[in-house]
Amino acid sequence: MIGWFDAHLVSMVDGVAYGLLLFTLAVGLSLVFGMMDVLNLAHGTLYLAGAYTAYALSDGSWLGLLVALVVGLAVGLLGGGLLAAAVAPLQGRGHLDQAALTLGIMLIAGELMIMAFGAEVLPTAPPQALADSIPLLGNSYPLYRLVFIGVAGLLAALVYLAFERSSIGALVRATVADRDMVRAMGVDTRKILFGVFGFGAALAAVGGVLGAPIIAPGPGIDERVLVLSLVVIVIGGLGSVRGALLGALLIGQVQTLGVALVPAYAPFLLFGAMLLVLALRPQGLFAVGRA
Amino acid sequence: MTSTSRPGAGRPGEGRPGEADPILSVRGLVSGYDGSRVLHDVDLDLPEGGVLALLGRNGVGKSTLVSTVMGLVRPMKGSITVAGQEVAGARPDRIARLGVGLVPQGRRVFAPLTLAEHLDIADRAGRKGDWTKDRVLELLPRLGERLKNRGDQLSGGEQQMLAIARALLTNPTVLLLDEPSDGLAPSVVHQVADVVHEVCNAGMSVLIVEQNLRLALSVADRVVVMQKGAVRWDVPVDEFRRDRAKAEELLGI
Amino acid sequence: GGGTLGGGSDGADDSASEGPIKIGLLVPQSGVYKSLGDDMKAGFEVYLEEHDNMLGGAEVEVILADEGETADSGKAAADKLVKQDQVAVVTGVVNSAVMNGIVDLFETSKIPLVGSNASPTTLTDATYIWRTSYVNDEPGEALGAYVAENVDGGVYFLAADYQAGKDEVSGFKKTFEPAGGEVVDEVYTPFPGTTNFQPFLANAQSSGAAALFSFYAGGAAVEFVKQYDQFGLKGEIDHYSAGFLTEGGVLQGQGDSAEGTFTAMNYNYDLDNELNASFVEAYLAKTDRNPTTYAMASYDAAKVLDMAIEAAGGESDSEAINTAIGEISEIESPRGTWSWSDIGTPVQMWYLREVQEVDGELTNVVIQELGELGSD
Amino acid sequence: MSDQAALRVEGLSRHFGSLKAVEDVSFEVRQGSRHAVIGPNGAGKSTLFALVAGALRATSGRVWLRGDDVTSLSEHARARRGLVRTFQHSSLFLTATARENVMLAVQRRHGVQAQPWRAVARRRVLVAEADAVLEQLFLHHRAGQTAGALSHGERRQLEVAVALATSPSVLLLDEPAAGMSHADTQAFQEIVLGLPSDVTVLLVEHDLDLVFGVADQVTVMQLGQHLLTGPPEEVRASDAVQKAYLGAEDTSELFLEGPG
Amino acid sequence: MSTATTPGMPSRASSPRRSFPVRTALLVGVVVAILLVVPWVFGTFTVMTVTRALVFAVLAMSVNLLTGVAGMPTLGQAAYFGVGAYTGALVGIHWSELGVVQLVLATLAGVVAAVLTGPLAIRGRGVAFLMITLAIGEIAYSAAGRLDPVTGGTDGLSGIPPVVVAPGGEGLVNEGLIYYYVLAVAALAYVGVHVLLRSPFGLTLRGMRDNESRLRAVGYRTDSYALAAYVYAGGLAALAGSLWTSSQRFVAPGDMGFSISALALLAVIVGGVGSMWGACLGALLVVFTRDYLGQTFSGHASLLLGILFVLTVYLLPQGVAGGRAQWRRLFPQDRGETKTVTPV
Ligand SMILES: Nc1ncnc2c1ncn2[C@@H]1O[C@H](COP(=O)(O)OP(=O)(O)OP(=O)(O)O)[C@@H](O)[C@H]1O
Ligand SMILES: Nc1ncnc2c1ncn2[C@@H]1O[C@H](COP(=O)(O)OP(=O)(O)OP(=O)(O)O)[C@@H](O)[C@H]1O
Ligand SMILES: [Mg+2]
Ligand SMILES: [Mg+2]
Repeated sequence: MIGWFDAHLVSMVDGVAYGLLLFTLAVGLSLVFGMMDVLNLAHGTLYLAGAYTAYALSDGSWLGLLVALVVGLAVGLLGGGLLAAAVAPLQGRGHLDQAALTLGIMLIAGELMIMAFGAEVLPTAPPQALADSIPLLGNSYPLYRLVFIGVAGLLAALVYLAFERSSIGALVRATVADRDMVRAMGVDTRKILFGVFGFGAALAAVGGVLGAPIIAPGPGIDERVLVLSLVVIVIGGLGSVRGALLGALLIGQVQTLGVALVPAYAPFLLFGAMLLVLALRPQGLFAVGRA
Repeated sequence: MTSTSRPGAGRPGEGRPGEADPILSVRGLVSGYDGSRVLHDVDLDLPEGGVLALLGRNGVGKSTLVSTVMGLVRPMKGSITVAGQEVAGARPDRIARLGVGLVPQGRRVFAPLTLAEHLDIADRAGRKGDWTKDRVLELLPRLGERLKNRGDQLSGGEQQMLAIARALLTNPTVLLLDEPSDGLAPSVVHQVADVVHEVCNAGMSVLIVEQNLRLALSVADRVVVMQKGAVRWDVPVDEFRRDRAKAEELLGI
Repeated sequence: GGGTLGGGSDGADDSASEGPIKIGLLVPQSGVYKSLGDDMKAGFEVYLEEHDNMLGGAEVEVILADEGETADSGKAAADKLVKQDQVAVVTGVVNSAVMNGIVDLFETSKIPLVGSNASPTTLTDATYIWRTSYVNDEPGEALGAYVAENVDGGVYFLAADYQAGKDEVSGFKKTFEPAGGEVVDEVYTPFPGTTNFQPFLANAQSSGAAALFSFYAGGAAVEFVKQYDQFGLKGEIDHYSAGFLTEGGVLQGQGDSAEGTFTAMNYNYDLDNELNASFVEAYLAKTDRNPTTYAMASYDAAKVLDMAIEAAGGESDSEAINTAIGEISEIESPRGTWSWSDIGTPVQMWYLREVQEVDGELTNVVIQELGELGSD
Repeated sequence: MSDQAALRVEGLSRHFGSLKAVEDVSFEVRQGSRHAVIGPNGAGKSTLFALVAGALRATSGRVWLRGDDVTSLSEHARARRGLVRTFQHSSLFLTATARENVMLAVQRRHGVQAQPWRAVARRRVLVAEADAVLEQLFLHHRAGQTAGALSHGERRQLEVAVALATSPSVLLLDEPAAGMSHADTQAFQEIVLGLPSDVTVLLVEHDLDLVFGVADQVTVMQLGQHLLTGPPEEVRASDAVQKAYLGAEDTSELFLEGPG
Repeated sequence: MSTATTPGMPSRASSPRRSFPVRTALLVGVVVAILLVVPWVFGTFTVMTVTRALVFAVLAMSVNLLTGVAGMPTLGQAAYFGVGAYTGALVGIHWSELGVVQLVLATLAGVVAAVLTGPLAIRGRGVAFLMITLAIGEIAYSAAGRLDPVTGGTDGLSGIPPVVVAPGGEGLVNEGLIYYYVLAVAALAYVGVHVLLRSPFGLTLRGMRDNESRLRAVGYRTDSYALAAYVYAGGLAALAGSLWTSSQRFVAPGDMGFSISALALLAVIVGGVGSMWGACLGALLVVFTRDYLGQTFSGHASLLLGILFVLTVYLLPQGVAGGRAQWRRLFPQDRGETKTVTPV
């Protein structure tokens, strides 16, 4: 059964591409949640905003993609800034209030985007040069997804270095643990809030620009991206870049290889996998120990 | 509401021309939590280079006063000046940058951070000065043995030492100590006394809240006793020692 | 009025019958089905505009209600139309689950519902429910025999995992198997929520099937068709589908990937008849788009109401209108002439279409007739 | 094996990685005694308490409660047998009132579910008992206040109240007086002395006035190890203790009492 | 016994009542009176909307029991709601049209479902619990869509006979009567939960929310309490589900979807976490916004909900049922109390 094996090998590769896409979506949420302790349910909205940006600006040329990336970055930073400003007055009020607020923002922004872009799913073409499929292990595979694996891998490395290998991370975690004490040391914690939020949001929006050819923008995508991201970061362990990567790759495989193996159980795989992980390790695979 | 029995205490607005301006000065302070007032019209002066001991029974508002000075509790009324600058209602980080450092009650170490990370961020965040990581580790060698422990994996006393080290690393000019000896073994309590003497010699001013009367009296040059949110007695330490009856009455010794 | 138990009710009072006839238009204006709702709304309005806002010689007032995404939201909207706005008749409904959920409401209120899309196969014995669209399993049924005869080898089924998808597949098999077709496998993809079809397509590809029969609509249709191309199935395995796959705006999104896809549908905007020509023209003028089957069915619903209200004497009398609907024998429609089946759905012609590039634009082109369905 | 020992630990160890926080500690606490544990910061006293109470699993060693081996019992099971501790960092129900904090302890003793139809009458009993304990710890005037609104010292008092309200047979107190005012510490000393003689108290404290004011036995720990156990006089006289704990220098001149 | 409270200190928790709470009794009386006259004053659609809101209120109470009281935020209660709804529907179709029978069996089914899934759910706390319950909800949702022979698949289960109150009686078809049926059951549920919360068990759950490890140290087997709360909540959600079937006479998987769980959780937040009448009020607000305003401003239900959530979070930090202080802050009568600092 060579054919069988070949087909599943491609599924595995696709699982990596899909997993890395999930990583770019999820890692910002993980940082904002795990490090800032802010549950930002409007995270999917940022992806959607990035994806719509890609739809509106990319015209199949490299320049189009570049412009979309720059604008997407700006959109993300702006969105992150606005969200940070929105949740700032909620400090110390717990996750539920944050959830209600950001979910409210997600609903409002979602509807505004539908008004602007209509209710259709808007498929977005990758740059012409990457639009084709190439033979891979005897099967046809879209070139864009292969390139995406590389780019997202790079992004993952960057994020890892920025947060797990520098003392920014320690300051951010300290702020979560006891904001007042950090302020009493002379640190303006608002800067940290805006910084981390902007960074996480920019990642999500850039993820949206890059991911649009894979998960196209449309109504309801914000919610789906949010749920996928939540699953990924909870499996991986909140606030851990490594965890988000591992969780994303795991879910990527579950959603491709797993589905290919037992298509009849496809709707149960995602949440089944999460249940399994959480039942065994409620704190996630890579828990950043937290009080 | 106010019944300060301070002889010659400066009432707000009276002014005391000629005297050197205190580094920290509190006038007519009203403060508390969410509608409930804890402090009623508190006046207090900390002279530059001085050590002021703030005493009182549980729940009289000592920590509330300290927190209000640090900017962690918003004052409802009154004035707080640090080195001549009005800071009432200012954000804590601004107050910290003016040179106020805090060892809070209950330690408040950062549970998920390692001890080393604590020192690291305090060193970066605070002002530069005499106190460096090496120096605090020399002062509190126990900390050096626990650098990799997370905040919540330290013993109570170790946490208290860390809280002191963290505050020193920000090189404040005014040090607020809220029950620094809490949970420390007697030998370490001596060290705290030494530290207070040392920082004073270096020109720092200290406001210390203490239940350990021995420690408080051994370091302070002035004593303020609070009762029910108001200052009842504000005297030089010698005068305090002379009037044991009054001390007993106010502190319930 | 004196409240629900006081004998009265909200909305209009006894004088209601003197105003314009109230018609409820129940279509999604939010959520994933919004674009279908937009088409249906436009189709209905085109008919009204052509007839000076009169149906059957009577002034009408169209009251819009948002069906939303779920049975729950659709049911609440229907409740409002019937109980609060006290409409004489309702049209629209995209979602089959909504249709099932509101059957009781219309049957007990004795108000006719002229549905213009949703059409579960289980709905067979209602008195007040009509549908100008089709029955959910008919597109498949229309295609089954044709595929069995024209494809050399087995067929793989991939459909969205909800009732309509299952109906479509079983409809297909109803004519496919008797005609000697061979089923390779039958797989349902989670709906909604599947954006990556790679694993399903990979399985289909390695199954050795000669053709694929699929059922997708909306956003999923776009993704499915594009990935069908990207993962190299296009050109290797023929693709047959229920017409929704390439109907309306989705086709633009699919781009070249859709070329060569065969679908079955009860309508195409290029049908050659006079009524269709004027409909397409009016619809284009209004919306800048070519009409879809959704718009056409809604246009026909308006026409059915037009005829029925006229027969009922232009009165706002739900019972009379319902009876009159049943008595309509033939409806001239952009799709051609059709009539009611026993269960209140159209007896109509089905067409095989292929996606082709015409004048630089991708469109569905009718290839041949697949025969009439609905009479049995 | 002495059966009259209220609590006995044998070879108890707990390692955190390479750190031996508690290493091979054995000693016993007599029934009804007031037994203090002292030692420098980080000596392992709180860890020892956590091991005895069952909140931490021991790396090795055993714990006996009145002759029964309870090493394998969970924390709540040990608590039900009367082995209850207070926490060095106040651990309270912050949004509940002081009274409710204590009631949680009281009602656990009475059983939560039994006879729900008598809820009202029983509630009165529970409230009365809780108030009595609050009164005992000078907190009755704060009964209706949420624990989160109490000052540090008041929380320390409530911390003890919650433990006392379970009617423990062996009470582990981890620095109960830290943060209590001088006056309240003295009063607390009276409370401990006044506890019924069938209550065994094991006490960690750095306030030596309190330790020597109440203890009839003192255990000294250092670097995770058991240094010695003995009557207060013996411990006070020990050179090793002086060095390890009190600091090398003579301390008397620091403790200048105010004249009077 | 002394009940000294410092004046001016907010005291959310109950202390023993000093005297008969006249104001509370008055308030309860007014609310009950309003609820009773609804079908006589309002039109059918309004009554139906309030009926849905009442059903939703019971679900919100169940969510609140876990989230607000025991501190275990859940996104899976719609699963038990669905179990109850389908059980009620199946009992109604195949066995008995009697309301009591449906309610009891549906509740039992919910309890059984919660007993089976609870041990898994309570392995986590906080976010982990939230996500486990989300997974349970989603899996149940998918399963409902797939079990065609039992549940009617994604198109739902219709043809449910009207519920009968007394043996031999007529089925309830009039919306006003259905309203009273739902109101009566919801009121019973409310009283039940209220009593439960004022019992030692309720206090224990609040203790769990505040500080589970201390509770363990005092001798509580906290996992048992978490499970008990979960089972109670499951039963309550299923009860709501049965009411849903009786009032809608139709069930589809969408009724047990993520959005129902999420809306119930949001209703609790809007109402004021931990407060039962807050949860009910929140449910009323959410359903009214979605079904009533959402239809009035056709197609903008989610926009309106979004605005509702944002506004309540900012303006009423403790929810609609929160203390009077926040309302006063919203509509200041005297400026004397504001926290302005007057520098000297
Ligand atoms: N967060 C808070 N919310 C409401 N009230 C508070 C809060 N913190 C303290 N209080 C109240 O304010 C009063 C003063 O508390 P504060 O902590 O200032 O006392 P303290 O003098 O430091 O006492 P201790 O010696 O016990 O530390 C107390 O009555 C306390 O109950
Ligand atoms: N979870 C942990 N992981 C690693 N090390 C720990 C952990 N908990 C405690 N320790 C270490 O174990 C040693 C003993 O701690 P313990 O809290 O028992 O000390 P203690 O005697 O109570 O001290 P103190 O008087 O300061 O409270 C300390 O050095 C502490 O740093
Ligand atoms: Mg204090
Ligand atoms: Mg300790």
